[in-house]
Amino acid sequence: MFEELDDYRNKIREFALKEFTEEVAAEYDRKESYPDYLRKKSLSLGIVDMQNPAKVLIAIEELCRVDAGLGIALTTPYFGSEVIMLFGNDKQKEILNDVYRGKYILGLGVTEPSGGSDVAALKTTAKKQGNKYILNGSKMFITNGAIADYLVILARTSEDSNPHHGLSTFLLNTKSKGFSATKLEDKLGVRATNTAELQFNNIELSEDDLIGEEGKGFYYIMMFFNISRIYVAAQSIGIARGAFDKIKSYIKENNIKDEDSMFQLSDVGTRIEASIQMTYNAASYLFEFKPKPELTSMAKAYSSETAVFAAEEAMEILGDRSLYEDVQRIFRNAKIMEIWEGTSEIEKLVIARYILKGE
Amino acid sequence: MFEELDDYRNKIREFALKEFTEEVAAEYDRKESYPDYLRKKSLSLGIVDMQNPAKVLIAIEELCRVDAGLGIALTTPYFGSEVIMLFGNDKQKEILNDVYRGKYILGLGVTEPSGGSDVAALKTTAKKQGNKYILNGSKMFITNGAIADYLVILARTSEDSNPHHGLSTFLLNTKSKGFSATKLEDKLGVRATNTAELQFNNIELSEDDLIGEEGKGFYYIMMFFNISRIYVAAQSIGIARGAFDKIKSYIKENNIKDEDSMFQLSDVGTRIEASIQMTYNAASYLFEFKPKPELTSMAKAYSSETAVFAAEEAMEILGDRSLYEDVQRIFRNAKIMEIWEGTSEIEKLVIARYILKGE
Amino acid sequence: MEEENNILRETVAEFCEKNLDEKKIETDGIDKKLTQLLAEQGFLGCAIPDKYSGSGLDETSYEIILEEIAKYSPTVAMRIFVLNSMYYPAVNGTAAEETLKDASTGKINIAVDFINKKTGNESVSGKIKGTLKNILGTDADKLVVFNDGTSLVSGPFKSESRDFMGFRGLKFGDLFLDNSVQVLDKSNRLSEIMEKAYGPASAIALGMIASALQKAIDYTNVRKAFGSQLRDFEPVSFRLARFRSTEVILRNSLYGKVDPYYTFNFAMEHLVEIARYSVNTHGGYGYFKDFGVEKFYRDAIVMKSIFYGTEELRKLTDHVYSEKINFI
Amino acid sequence: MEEENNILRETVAEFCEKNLDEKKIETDGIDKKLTQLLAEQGFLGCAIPDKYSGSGLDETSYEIILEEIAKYSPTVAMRIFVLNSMYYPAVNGTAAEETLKDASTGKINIAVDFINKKTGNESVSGKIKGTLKNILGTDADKLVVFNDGTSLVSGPFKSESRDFMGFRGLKFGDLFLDNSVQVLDKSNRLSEIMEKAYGPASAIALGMIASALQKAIDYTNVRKAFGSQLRDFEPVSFRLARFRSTEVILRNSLYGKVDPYYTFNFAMEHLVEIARYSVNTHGGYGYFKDFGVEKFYRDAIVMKSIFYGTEELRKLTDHVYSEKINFI
Repeated sequence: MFEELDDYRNKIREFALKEFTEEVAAEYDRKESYPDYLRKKSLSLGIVDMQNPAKVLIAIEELCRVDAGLGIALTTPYFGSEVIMLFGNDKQKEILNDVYRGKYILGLGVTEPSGGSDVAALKTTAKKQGNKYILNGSKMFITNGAIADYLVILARTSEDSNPHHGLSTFLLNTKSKGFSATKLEDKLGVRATNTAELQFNNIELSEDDLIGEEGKGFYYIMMFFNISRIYVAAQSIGIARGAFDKIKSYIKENNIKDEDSMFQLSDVGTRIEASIQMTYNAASYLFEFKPKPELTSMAKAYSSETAVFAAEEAMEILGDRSLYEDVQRIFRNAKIMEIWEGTSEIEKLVIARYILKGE
Repeated sequence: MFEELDDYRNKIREFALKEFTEEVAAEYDRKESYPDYLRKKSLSLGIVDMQNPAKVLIAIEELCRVDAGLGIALTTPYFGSEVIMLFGNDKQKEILNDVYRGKYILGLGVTEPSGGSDVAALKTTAKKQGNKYILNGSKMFITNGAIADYLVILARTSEDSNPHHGLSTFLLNTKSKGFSATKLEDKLGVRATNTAELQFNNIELSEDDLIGEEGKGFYYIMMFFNISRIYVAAQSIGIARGAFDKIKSYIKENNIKDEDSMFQLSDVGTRIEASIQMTYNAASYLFEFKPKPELTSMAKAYSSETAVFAAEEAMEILGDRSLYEDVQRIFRNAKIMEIWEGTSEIEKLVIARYILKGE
Repeated sequence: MEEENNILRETVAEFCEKNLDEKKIETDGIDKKLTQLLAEQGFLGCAIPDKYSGSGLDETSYEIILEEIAKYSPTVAMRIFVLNSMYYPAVNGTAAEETLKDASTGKINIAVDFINKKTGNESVSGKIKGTLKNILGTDADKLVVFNDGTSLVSGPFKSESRDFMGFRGLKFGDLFLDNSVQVLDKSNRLSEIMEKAYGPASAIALGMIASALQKAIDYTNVRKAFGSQLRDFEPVSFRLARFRSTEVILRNSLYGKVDPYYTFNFAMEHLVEIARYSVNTHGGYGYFKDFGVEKFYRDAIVMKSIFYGTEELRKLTDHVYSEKINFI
Repeated sequence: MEEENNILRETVAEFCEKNLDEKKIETDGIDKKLTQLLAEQGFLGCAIPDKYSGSGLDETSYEIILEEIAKYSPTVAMRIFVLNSMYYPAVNGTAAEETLKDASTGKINIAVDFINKKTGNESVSGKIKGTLKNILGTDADKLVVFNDGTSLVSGPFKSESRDFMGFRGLKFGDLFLDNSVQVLDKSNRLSEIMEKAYGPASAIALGMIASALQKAIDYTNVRKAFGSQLRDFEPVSFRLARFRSTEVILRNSLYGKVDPYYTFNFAMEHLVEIARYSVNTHGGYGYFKDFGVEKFYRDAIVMKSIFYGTEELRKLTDHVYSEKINFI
């Protein structure tokens, strides 16, 4: 499934090396803004092909390998699209096509200020009034929040003793009255991506804005996370490989031969290899519609820790050289991998649950 | 390559569960002796099929999962056979066939008392005198050393400034005059296997006993290690899975639900999954005659550390329950994985060398 | 004070060097003669008051003795620990405290069932019946058990010894009870006794760490590989040097002013890793009993498994979260 | 003595609470007013003798100041460290020691190029020319550089500042030299100076560890997740409790009798892990500057990267292998 895509992989790598120069990467990192021209360019060159998940995985990996801030910025305007693809109505799918064509930017609003990983505890409501839903509440740490044209939003549509019930997904036009987004600044890393806090103040949604069935939102989102986690694993592998590239160059350029450095090189290389094998194995089940969520969670948890490990090793091995912008940027970008799309803590609970169920 | 062998895997598992009862495993562990009746039984039932390396891998894994002492005892009478298979003459291959049929037990003598992992430093000599070679020296930690009928021996046949040159492999009949073996006792684990120190005192070898070409022994052995390491990875996976089985049963039987235990369960499971993916990936290259030694070394180093990690976790999670023979035996068996067929330290240097070469 | 401690340390080390052959102890156990010797030197009941024929030493002296003895024989250190840190507080102040005299002088062997933590064998009308599995010290004359309360069972015991992975010199196995029992306390005091024993338990761990590590360092100084000394192979020597930091810091914590909760946690967190790596350092030799290294790895994992788990971590965590932190 | 130390600790903490706004310092740097304030309080030149307008405090007091300040502002602690532990020993006893007066009173800024370790810019006939990259403190008036020798370069400097990942309040960037230079010592003294600074460097690391960890513990006490407090989620609280052990043990080592080689190694080994996990504990909030957590992670990795590597590990290892071990 993946081996045949070597040419595609090379094409992505070339694009990233050409466009994600140190100057561009440093600039967007410094000014913490979204590189929209690169999004457009990537679309015109066919860099992102959302119809082919294997290609998406490879694109994410190779782009993030060169710069994760720009890499994620380019592959995230479609964030949440799987929810629409799987459960959306025709009108929503039309909007999705415009997203794919670059006309719109999409985003996904699940996390709330008080909620974090605890999705079922969310407080945003979409109360039905006649044939409308009235959306109220707030969302936190929403990628593309302040630049998206549309957002897939999870909100509570009815009270239920089971907190997993009564949640629904909507496709929200950010031009709607009552919507406001505040860009969150001073992130540690991935600063070319946009992150925002959202406020919903009596936003009117029509029944057509509901994605799929009412009350099934929690399950749609969990299903989505099973997909998106594999993409975070790919981001992580990209970052780890980027750090590894720096370590290898440094060792070669300085003709380093001491055995302790060789051990560090070997440890990073081995962890990356393990991340790759786990991720591509989990992805092959997922993309053949036979998902094994525990394998996806393992791949995400392990790869994200590998990204952080590799980035820290690069900092330490390069010592004072690590203070240059490129390496320290890798370090700052890596950390979010362990946090978003389910912290490592959440992944581990998911994994344990499946392990015990699987017997 | 491996998925189609599920039936075979089940057959091995059944055999191991039936034959490697707690009583048998504990008995051979306690008396530190070789279970020859099980070797014969395993051959008669077709448990070990040396013609099919994928099957060997699976057999090792499933046998060691139930008990590594017995599992290794049953899969190691063929140790060194690949050297003969690849480089041996007809007479030697005939002997090998008898090994496969269970008539003889084979072993491999490389390590020396002063040498450890430093193969090229070996001191055993096979000096040519006329059309004979006179073997002198000693070997250490030789598996099957005191029970083998034949041993593949690495010895120095000529001095060379490059220590990798001038080494040759021989097939030694242990009934030869001048051969003596002393069983080494009080091993920490894998006590159903036989380990010995060998002495060679002016043993006469004929030219027919030379395996392959004179002077190429080092390379034959390195090639062999590239194969045998994958089997150690499989032993390690077996041990880790055996430990994992104990952890899972304990958690279920005692209805343990605390999150810290779930984390430990998840960590062990994830490392095992990584070991499996790396090992089977490396094996698929190896068994298709496109070996990638760095992947094999990664698989060996990572899986062996996983075996030790899983065994220690089982001890700690089970707490006082871990004092029962079965779990503590797993713990004692695990450690050798990091030591034999190249310590983790050696593997890491091999990995680093290939990483730097591969660019 | 410090000088006194150094003299004690040297005295104990000399004694150990002369009298403790751990390989023999692992095979034959702690025999009558050795027990007698330990009692004569005042090591056996070192932290038990004079009036019970102990040496009445302070905590620091007691821990020095445990540390030094554990370097040579974790088994012997564990026997002393069980008597002084578990048996003594269990019987002290009860009618059974008179047994301490015989225990301190080595006339009787004692055991404490701290492994099972809570036995299901309830004592009924002065008798206790049933099987007690996994007893460390099946050769005991008196045994403290914890059930709803804390009780003393009097031998002789019918027992079946089994091989034990760690502390092999202590007889390990199952007891078949049909013995008289005496309630020492209505509450199960194990947890409280264990908490007070954090320092001494850490001292044993420290001795094991010091000894395993020293063996590894010594080995790297004599062993050659790939044409140079093993110590010149930096991934190994760096790691051993870092372990030495750990050892020195642990020792300073133990004998310094650090809360034993922290010292104990620190000791347990590092014990197994250092013992394991000492085996690694020795290559194939590390796997054989003769080299005296693998035993530390066995003892280490047993010690961690029975002394340290979720329960102890909960105690530590409660301790941390309830502490007043002098920090704004 | 201990009481005095506690009073000093409280005094510094009060000062920090009132005067150190690390978020502002990260953006604006350490301004003249703050420098003045630090000098007035005697913190700036705290370990420099009175005769050079320093406070002449002992090592312990100096380390307490660094630890407490680092809890609030690693940047400020680093500035004090560079002056007292690097600049002072470099110029002490040389003709340049008079510059200490202005440095201790905050009249001039100083910097020490300890990052490059050895500059290729050799001084020729009283002048030094060329570019010095990666200088922490481009706003310095005087700069110590290490090449074949140890030299003092006098400003003003032409410089270009760049963003820096850690210790952001210190101006970081490149200097373009065409300045007068004065040889302080014919040998490169960096390594020797660094070794003597292990204690103070550990004090900064300790302060960072304490502060990052406290933030994480505090957060787990207020944050709810899945219907209960985050602290009830044991994998998190257990880990934080273990980190507290590390912190307490490190503090005891630093102010106790532990060889600074070991303390420094221990501090460097744990600094990044604890800072990293503090970020993790805060979830998404940990990733944003506002919460004041991610900065410890940045500073931690910078500190480890520039202070600790193969060279320091070699020193530690030589130290361990050359030590006489009191163990038979």
